[in-house]
Amino acid sequence: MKLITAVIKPFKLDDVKDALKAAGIAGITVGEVRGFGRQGGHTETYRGAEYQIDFVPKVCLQIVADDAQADLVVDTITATAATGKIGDGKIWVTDVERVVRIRTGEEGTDAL
Amino acid sequence: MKLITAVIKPFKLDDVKDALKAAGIAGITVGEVRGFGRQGGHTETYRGAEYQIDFVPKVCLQIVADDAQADLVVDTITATAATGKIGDGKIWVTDVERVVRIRTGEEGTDAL
Amino acid sequence: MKLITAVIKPFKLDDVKDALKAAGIAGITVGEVRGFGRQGGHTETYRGAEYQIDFVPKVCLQIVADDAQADLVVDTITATAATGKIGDGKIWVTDVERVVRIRTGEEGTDAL
Amino acid sequence: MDTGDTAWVLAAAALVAFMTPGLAFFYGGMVRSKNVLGMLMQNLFAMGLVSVLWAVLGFSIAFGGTNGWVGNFDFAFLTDVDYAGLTIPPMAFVAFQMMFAVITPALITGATADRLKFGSYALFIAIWSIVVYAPAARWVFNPAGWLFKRGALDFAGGTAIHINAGIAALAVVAVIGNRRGHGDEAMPPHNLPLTMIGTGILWFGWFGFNAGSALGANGIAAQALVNTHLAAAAAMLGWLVVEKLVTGHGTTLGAASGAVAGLVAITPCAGFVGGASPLIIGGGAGIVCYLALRIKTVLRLDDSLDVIAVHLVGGLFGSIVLGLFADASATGVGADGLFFGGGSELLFDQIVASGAVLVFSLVASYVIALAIEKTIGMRVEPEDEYVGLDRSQHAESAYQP
Amino acid sequence: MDTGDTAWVLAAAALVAFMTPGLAFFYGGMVRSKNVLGMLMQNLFAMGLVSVLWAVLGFSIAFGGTNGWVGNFDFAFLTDVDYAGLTIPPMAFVAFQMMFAVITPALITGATADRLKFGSYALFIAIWSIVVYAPAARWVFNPAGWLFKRGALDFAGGTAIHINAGIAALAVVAVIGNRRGHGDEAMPPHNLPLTMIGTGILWFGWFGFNAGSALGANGIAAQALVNTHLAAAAAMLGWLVVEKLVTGHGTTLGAASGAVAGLVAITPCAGFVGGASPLIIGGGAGIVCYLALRIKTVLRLDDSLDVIAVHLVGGLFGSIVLGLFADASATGVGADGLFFGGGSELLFDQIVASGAVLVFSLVASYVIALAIEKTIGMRVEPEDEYVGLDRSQHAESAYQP
Amino acid sequence: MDTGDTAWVLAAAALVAFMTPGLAFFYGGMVRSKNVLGMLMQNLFAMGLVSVLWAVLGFSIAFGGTNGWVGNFDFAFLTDVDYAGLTIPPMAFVAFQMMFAVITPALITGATADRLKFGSYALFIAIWSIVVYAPAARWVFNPAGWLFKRGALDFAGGTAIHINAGIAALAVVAVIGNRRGHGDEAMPPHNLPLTMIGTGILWFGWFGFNAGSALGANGIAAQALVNTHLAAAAAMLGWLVVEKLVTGHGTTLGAASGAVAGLVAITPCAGFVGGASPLIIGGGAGIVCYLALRIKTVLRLDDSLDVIAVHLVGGLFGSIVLGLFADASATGVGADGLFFGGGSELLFDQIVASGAVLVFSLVASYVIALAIEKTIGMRVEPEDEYVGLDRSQHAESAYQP
Ligand SMILES: Nc1ncnc2c1ncn2[C@@H]1O[C@H](COP(=O)(O)OP(=O)(O)O)[C@@H](O)[C@H]1O
Ligand SMILES: Nc1ncnc2c1ncn2[C@@H]1O[C@H](COP(=O)(O)OP(=O)(O)O)[C@@H](O)[C@H]1O
Ligand SMILES: Nc1ncnc2c1ncn2[C@@H]1O[C@H](COP(=O)(O)OP(=O)(O)O)[C@@H](O)[C@H]1O
Repeated sequence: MKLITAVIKPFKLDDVKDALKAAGIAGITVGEVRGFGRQGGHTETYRGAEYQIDFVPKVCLQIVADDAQADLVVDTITATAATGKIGDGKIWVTDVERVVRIRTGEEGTDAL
Repeated sequence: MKLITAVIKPFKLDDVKDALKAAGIAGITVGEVRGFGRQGGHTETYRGAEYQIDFVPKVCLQIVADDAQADLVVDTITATAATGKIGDGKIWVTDVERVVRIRTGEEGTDAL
Repeated sequence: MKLITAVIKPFKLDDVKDALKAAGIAGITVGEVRGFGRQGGHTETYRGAEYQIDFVPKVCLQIVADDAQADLVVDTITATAATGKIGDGKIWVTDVERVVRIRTGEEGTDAL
Repeated sequence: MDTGDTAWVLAAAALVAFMTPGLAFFYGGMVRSKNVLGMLMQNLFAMGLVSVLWAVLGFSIAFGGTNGWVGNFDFAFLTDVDYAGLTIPPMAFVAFQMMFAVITPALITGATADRLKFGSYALFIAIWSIVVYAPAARWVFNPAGWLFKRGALDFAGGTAIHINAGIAALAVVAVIGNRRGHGDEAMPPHNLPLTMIGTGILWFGWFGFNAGSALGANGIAAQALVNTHLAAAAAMLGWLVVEKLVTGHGTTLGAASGAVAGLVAITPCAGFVGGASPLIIGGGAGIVCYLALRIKTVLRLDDSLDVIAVHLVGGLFGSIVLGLFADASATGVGADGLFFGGGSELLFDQIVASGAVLVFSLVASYVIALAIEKTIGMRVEPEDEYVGLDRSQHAESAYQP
Repeated sequence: MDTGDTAWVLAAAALVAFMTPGLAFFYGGMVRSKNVLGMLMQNLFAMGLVSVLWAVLGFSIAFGGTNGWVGNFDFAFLTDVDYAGLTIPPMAFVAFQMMFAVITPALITGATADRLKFGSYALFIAIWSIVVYAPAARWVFNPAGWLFKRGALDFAGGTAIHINAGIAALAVVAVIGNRRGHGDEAMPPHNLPLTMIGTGILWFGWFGFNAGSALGANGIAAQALVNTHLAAAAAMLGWLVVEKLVTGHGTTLGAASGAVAGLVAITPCAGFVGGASPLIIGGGAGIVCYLALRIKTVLRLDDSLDVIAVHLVGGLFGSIVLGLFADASATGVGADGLFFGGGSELLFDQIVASGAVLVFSLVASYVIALAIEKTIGMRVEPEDEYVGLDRSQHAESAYQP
Repeated sequence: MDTGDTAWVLAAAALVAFMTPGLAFFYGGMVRSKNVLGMLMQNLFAMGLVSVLWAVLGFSIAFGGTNGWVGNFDFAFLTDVDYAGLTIPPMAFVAFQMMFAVITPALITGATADRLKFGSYALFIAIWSIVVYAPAARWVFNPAGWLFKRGALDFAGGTAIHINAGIAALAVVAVIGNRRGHGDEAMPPHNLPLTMIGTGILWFGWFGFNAGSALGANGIAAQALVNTHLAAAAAMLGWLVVEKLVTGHGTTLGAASGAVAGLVAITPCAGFVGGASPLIIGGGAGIVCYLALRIKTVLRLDDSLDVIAVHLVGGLFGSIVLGLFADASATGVGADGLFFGGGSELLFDQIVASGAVLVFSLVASYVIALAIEKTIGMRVEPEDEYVGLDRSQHAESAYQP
């Protein structure tokens, strides 16, 4: 199995979720994060004091998928989450040795 | 070493933490996440407009453990976090090449 | 490629970000987390009722880097994030099979 | 008709009306984030339903006719309302009393937090405000009321509002049981700044609640305003001293709770005491109400947000010590308590009045709650309680990232 | 000069001034977290700019001279202000009216949420408050006003404030278009407790808005206060019943919206009706305004926070049904509506007055908005809209972890 | 005894009491989330401790006896309070003055944010309110006060409250030093909507603060209310214009800060000016106070939330320009300033009064703070400052997910 982690723009979350659902992906775990990359930050001023804010709000998806589905997941996210403007985000894939569904104790592909 | 990632129901966090503590696990890192899986979402209505909310609040635990302890961690979480109702969550295990304790620079098992 | 995950004290985030920027790291993804480790928790009291709070606010950095840079990232974080007091945090490194830049579809080192 | 008196009573009516949203935020900050809208909605809804019922029927039961126990329908729908001895338009009196009728059932929501079906809650406060609140208000506020006639003093509703709501809360909790996970799952307040906003509004509104009960802009109102503020201040200090001794820290929630306990305790005494009495009544209330936090543990009742300790005990404390500190010379009204040469007669009347309202409300509230529980059920389903009232009862969530 | 009347009108001016921050929180909770400061700033800024313009020019246009349509410059900079028939100092009248002038343009911000350049917004409300609000206020509030003279009744500004702002909102939205992502991207309220704080402040302030318009502490003010509270209560129930039937749940946002709709509808009627009328007017408004939520979908206009449904429709409903429920015997002022033996003459005047203000404001607002759009542009750039007004217009973010 | 005057002063006392919670939210939103309860608690606690001390001793020092500098113990515990020339009950005057005594020490908390031990803070405000505030209030408000007698004008406390608290803040910061990480660690406001709630309440309460100081519902109060609102509006615009020029954006926090600066500056002038003066005083204050933000950088003092720029400079500006704009004909009281034919005599008196309060408070506050620092220590331990006051001082956390 593979763990696909994708950091995308927050307003793209619903589109990506729907696309993955359509592609037969059964589950996603999502977290609010802040990202820093080529997309520059911005300055905020409070009472005349300027603050350089480098981090931009992003959303981080974690999807455990079968090896066979891994590429499908990556391609689906890349297609849906891209806006062509800087800061669209990153996807990375890591190998997963073991997956367990807590409710039933099922392991491996059954656990997905 | 192994990284055990577990997505569980928020109200189970204290029980899981106590169980892991009892099992001799020295550290856990926890994040607020939202999950989407077989457990269906729900609809929310604001001023007559219906919103389909697919994501359910979950909690994501990350535990770096020694290879020997990895299975113990997985079994402890599975036993404690299960309620038998849908949406109990998922656990996945990934291999960790290197661990460092920032305070002392210790590496490997000493870093846990 | 490698995924370096670092859990550090929140007030150290800016220092670590600046140090990594200076070391040529192009991107970081950061999440608000709560950690439990040797650093003990504390008690909070509401209307006479005592609550043992074990989790301490931490910040979790995720950096995908080239194999060559991985050690540099780990060392930079260890140097900058350490305060010498308990609770400074943990760093772990996992292998990454594939990285994609969503905007351009570039893969591998070009995606960083 | 005195325009000055009218101006103050109109302003006071607005201040008391503002207290129910204040109570909503006070309680709302103390529950978990998945229940905050459930709590806000229960209090906001009381402003809707109870106001309408009060205009249609409640006011008439409390102030219509001359019977000592229950009014008639003379003033139903507020038609040709008349009320002897007022220097303000009758409608100003109606408005002022209406706001008391609204907040009293809302006080109960603190005890039953996180586990009431909204429909059952609506039915409960509808019945309760007519069957329990209106008669109790008559007994204590209406000169024709049997407790008023017995000589019991209650300037702004220590009995009819705080003891009444406090004991009713205890009764309803006895019927619906404790929150699932109560005792092992940590349920700390989700937003204490929201609770502080509620505290600020309650303290601000309470000036109208107590000083407005003088029904005029006069010396009694001025003394009542000073008494109210000093009692809240002293009670805050009392609560914090005991809290510091017991837990080692004075807490923000403690300061707010102490202030409210002081406001509750001075409510029956506001227009009948003077000098240093408010400091003593307030200080005492702060200490007594903090210690009363244990009652719910002893009774093994999950009075979630301490309505018993703050309102029942605070109201009882204030109503009873009034029998000691009442001083007719302070404001020219009321009577003299034990410490001011009045013997123990007033003290006795105060205990009788408090006891009467307590027993009546305990029984009536229990019966109403049990009836609803046995028919349509008051308690939410376990699954609904787990996902929270915001979602299960109102299909909403309070916060988005 | 009557000190009682003055005390009430000063308190009422403070209450109405508090409503604009209340409106800011009411709307602020309903937008997304990246736009909350944009919304708060637009409302807070109106308290700054419009107050100054009102003192320099606005008051004089509304209340200077004797012309039925537009005032002169007699009272510019509030120099030697005089106003016939007052029992309060002229400056108290100026203060009270000023707070109405401030909140009216602020009401428009609900419709144009998330997409106005701050500079253009400032220019718009500057022009609008002088060219649209001041004349409309003159026509309806000033005894010399041509609508006042025609016999149209508007106790506290149903036409000049709510219909005026509601139709202006529609006009501006027609010019600047919908939010990007409107219809497919979910934009639920980011902080409903903040909206509830706004609701509590609006309800509290509205007692000053309606009962203060009696310009004195008298029976009319008392009846207006009762009418205001009962209409809000009944409208909350009306809205919730329909919402429950249509969507299966009574929502917290619904209860708040219904209450505000009731407050809007009773505004023109407050001092002219009595008995059970406020319950009927409020209940009706709650139902009608909920159903009016569909108008923006039919018109395919992104009136983001429903200013049309709540303020335009609520204002129209209140102003027109006043022609039915007006009862001179209730407060001794106004006239008799159709249901109280007054025939349909008042109803006709009400429709004419509502229509006149509506048409004037629609045209004038559209022209002003179009002029600004075509010159410096009212709508923010797409990128600025995407990052949110907080950052693009004010270089701030509302919340830090 | 005039019921109208009494109604307004009672309402004003409630409004001023509401300002301290308002100040708590104003400051609370500006600190980091780990310190918000520490800030809210310091302000709420002042409502408790200072009110009790004021009743026991403070009022008597400020208004007892006939000495020009310090009062006697005649009115200790508020026993048989009497005050010449009032048309309101003495207790109404006591209540009104008490709320001023409460908010003044609370103003200091903005400068010492995030780093005071709670116990030391409590000790400081206890001593300060008796030793510094009460005498200063006497000098300026009490007709027997030596500054009052010199002819200095201060309608609602520009000197005794804002200059006094502003310079005391500077003194205490000089003793306890800067926040750890000040200058390199970013400490932006954690919840600006909470700050806006505080701004709305402060603006609303300030109508009572300034217009209530007329001690009656009369023309002076009406003019003071208009002056207060226009000065806040003009100051908001002044601040925003300068901010826009310097940083390129008008900010929400800027609009709120400008409004408060205007409210501070008009405080001494409220009942003594008319016409366009409030617009000029407010506009000037907005600009001057924005530029004064640099003072703390020049002095290398971490006045965390700008008490110096807003309250010290705002208070000095208002008190001094009153010597220019005072116009006896505007309200029939006060005197004529330089611009209104009064020569420079009043200007001189204003400068002397401001200077006297400034020097007295600077020295006395520094001594008190130093004494506490050297004995039990005012500054929290580094570890306690790092985890935040909420946890270290009150064992609480403000928010739960
Ligand atoms: N090396 C990295 N490791 C982890 N996250 C990254 C990395 N590079 C970028 N990111 C995440 O992806 C987001 C977008 O990346 P950025 O470089 O700004 O734009 P783009 O990928 O379109 O060039 C960043 O905000 C960050 O959250
Ligand atoms: N393939 C997946 N990848 C990542 N997280 C998942 C995956 N499947 C489920 N989850 C997480 O586990 C939670 C529960 O899973 P769900 O399928 O709803 O119930 P169950 O596992 O009991 O059948 C989800 O809300 C989501 O957070
Ligand atoms: N085994 C672990 N797995 C995941 N996170 C851990 C682990 N051990 C510690 N952490 C994280 O690191 C933080 C600091 O660790 P702790 O043991 O308290 O201090 P130190 O590492 O300095 O001894 C913890 O709060 C937690 O977030």
